[in-house]
Amino acid sequence: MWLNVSTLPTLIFSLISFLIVLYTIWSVKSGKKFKIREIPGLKAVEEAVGRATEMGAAILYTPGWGGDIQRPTTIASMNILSKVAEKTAEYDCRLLYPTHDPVIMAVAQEVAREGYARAGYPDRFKEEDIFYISSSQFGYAAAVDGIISRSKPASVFLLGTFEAESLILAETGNSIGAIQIAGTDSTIQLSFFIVACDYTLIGEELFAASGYLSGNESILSSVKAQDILKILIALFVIVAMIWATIDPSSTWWKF
Amino acid sequence: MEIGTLIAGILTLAIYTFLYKDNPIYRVAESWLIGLSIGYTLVIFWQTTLVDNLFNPLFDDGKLIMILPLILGLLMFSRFSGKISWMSRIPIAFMIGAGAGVAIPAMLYARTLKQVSASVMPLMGNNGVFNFEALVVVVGLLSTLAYFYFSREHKGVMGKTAKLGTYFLMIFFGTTFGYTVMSRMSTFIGRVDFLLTDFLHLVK
Amino acid sequence: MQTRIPLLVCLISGLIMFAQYFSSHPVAKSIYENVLEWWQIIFAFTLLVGVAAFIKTNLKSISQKKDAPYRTISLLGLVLMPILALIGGTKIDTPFLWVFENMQAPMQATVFSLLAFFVASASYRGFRARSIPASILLVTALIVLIGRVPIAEFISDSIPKVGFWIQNYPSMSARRAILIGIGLGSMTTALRVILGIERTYLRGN
Amino acid sequence: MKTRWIIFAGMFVIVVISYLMSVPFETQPSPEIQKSFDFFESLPESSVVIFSFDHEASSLPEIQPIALVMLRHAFKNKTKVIGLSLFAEGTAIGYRMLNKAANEYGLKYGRDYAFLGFKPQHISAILGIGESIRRVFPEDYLGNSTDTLPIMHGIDNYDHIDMVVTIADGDRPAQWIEYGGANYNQQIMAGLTAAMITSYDPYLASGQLYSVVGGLKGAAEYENLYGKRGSGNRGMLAQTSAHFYVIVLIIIGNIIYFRNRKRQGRG
Repeated sequence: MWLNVSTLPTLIFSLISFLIVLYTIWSVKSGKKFKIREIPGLKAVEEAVGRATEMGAAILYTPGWGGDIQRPTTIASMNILSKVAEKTAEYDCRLLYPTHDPVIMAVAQEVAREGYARAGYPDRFKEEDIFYISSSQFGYAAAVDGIISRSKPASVFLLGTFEAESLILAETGNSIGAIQIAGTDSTIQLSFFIVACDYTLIGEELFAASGYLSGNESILSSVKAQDILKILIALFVIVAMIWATIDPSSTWWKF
Repeated sequence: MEIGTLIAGILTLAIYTFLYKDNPIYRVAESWLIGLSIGYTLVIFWQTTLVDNLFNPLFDDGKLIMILPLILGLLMFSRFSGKISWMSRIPIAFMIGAGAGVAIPAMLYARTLKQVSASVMPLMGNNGVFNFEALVVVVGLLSTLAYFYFSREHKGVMGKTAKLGTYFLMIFFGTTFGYTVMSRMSTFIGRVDFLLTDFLHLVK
Repeated sequence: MQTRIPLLVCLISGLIMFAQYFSSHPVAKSIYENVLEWWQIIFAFTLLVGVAAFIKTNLKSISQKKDAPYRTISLLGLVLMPILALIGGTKIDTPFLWVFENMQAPMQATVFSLLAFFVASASYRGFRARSIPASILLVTALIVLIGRVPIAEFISDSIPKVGFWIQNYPSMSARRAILIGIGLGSMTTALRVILGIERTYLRGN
Repeated sequence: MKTRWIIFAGMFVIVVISYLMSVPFETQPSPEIQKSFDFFESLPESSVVIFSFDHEASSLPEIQPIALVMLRHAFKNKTKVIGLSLFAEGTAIGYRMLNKAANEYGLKYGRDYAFLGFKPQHISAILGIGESIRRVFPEDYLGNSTDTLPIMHGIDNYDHIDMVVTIADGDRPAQWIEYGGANYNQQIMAGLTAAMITSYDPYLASGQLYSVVGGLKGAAEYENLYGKRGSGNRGMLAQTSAHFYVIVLIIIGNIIYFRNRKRQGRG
């Protein structure tokens, strides 16, 4: 069987989603403007970089132990890194980026280098500040904890996919008084970030943030597409609910 | 006492000194842990990935298709030469592209479609009794989705709904926190068990 | 060419992996398994790049007498494991496993257990009833926490039940909404990657 | 002195003291634990089960009491156990726990139990066992040919295995269910860290997962049924006190917050 029938709903939904994304991208290209509502964690990004400059301290940015480069969250985090790198270049503020994944390291070096170049200070970029530090979950956590307590960054960015190390890093960051901006797609860790960090980008906000910050129109238009899909989903749920109440034996809404 | 237990006990205590503050004892343990764990990862990947999955199939079994991942892997080293360093983007593009291809249907199914249909429940039970839970779930879902609606300011009806959504989010965060605390305690109890039983012999 | 070839590779591999999901044909299945294997292989090679950079930075620090003792300890650990593995293998009762079991594993478990302390300090600080949302956070956390303690049943039968109800209905509905949002965000990001619109990872926008 | 330090010291003292006091933890076993216990209790002599150690070394504190009590119970009822691992770090740990429990009953390696070691590519390993165990594991962990082990006599795939018990801290049980369970109708039982329990509720509800023994609490309940209290029981008291401590900290945090606010309001 070339087509697995049980995946058909996913295929149909994927194709609908593609059409909507392509439509919004096209309509932005043809001049339509979309705006994104304010996200509190985002305003804080600029503030966090500014604070580090004032204090003459570093910024620590880490994407967490749970992700790899194949994960869309990591890509979203890279977009934010690109903007943060541009700012740290402008303000001549040190950017430390420890990671557990060598591929993420390789990509982050390119992204940050480009950010520094865009800001007009390619010579301020230090490749060795974006480094690989052990793939072991708690080896990574011990190392980042050590770096935080020694380099005393003014701001800590925890953006990516985190697992149990989330609170170990966030509490250490808190103990040295850093402003902390976290964001992740790991639902369990979100609760720890909410409790321990100053700002938390919840799930999809992380994706929207990468569009907002970079001002990239294609990202903004796909945020719009996500919103359209959310409306469709809400309508679906309401209709299915009424249907199921009238006809409890119905199953067409089950996937 | 076994020498291994002695060492493990000392290293355990060395890590705990970090709770007081960063200090040379912690730093020695931390540096040792970083070194060992990188070395460990190297050995494991060498054995289970490069030898078992690449060299053996390629050189012993003559599985020629494995030349492709070998080339992709080797291209990563082009980073060290200025001129052809762009070639390291090919394996990265492969990983990211293939990852994105897998992610679209997997994410849409497990994270979206599955969750949508799991939220649908009849508002009336078989016995004709109103199903309060079904209402809570649908209100929670729709208001939280409104919170995640980005292309409009949260004002008016939208603002109120989104605000209700934040309350549901807080309930979720409180619940997860509460449920996770227990297992976080057990990791420490495990270390206490080791320290008291094996290291200090206070518990038999 | 420097961007075009990677973009083409990205597009093709993305489309193939997208398509294989919808097929149960053995060919599709084997493509999927192969790609999983290739990821690991590329990762393993990149690991060498990462480790080389790690060694280089550490040697540089040592030669500049910056944190030299600690950097030396890290490097010693790094070379020790492969040497032990070469000499005695990695199975049971080998020096390699001895070092893992008596040094690396206990330290990793101890770092993990720091969480118990951090949960305590975060709980003290992070649950103050500053606002309505913060109070909701506080109250649900308390109900669930108390409901999990064996003695809760003696105080009142309903505490664990309420905790359970909260988890299964209001909390679950918010979790679903978060997951739906993440699903949509991931999908659009992945789609932009495949189509080559998203190319931050290829140096800049 | 910083508040942090007081909080940390309190945690240390509370857990150590409550661990030293050995108070048995009396509770009704939950239905899940009872079901797991009954399964082993009613298994005919010389049945064969697989224990798969699918976890990392750092989860050992929670995993060990669960695995040990289940292994002891199996060995007590003369069930034969084949151990293996689909997560590299679980390998040596699994082997040690298997040996420890088996030695308590004076059992013989190769005849009463065996350990096949680690296999990467877990999905193909799970599917492969459905065809032939000895093809997936030609040699055991110690390097013996799997064929020569007496325990393997007449055992070659899921048809001859009464239960797969996966001891895990991540998503391996899901793969056992989705590949071993779905394709070969193999029954799966899971020993899980407390954090993972809720993730497997849907599988339990649908019957794809036979039962779960989860967290220290699960281990303690199982120990009570089994009749010999071990580290699960001991840990439960410490866990409960630590848990209480967190509740108290949250309350104190709020008291201080409201007192300060009042004071500021006046000033």
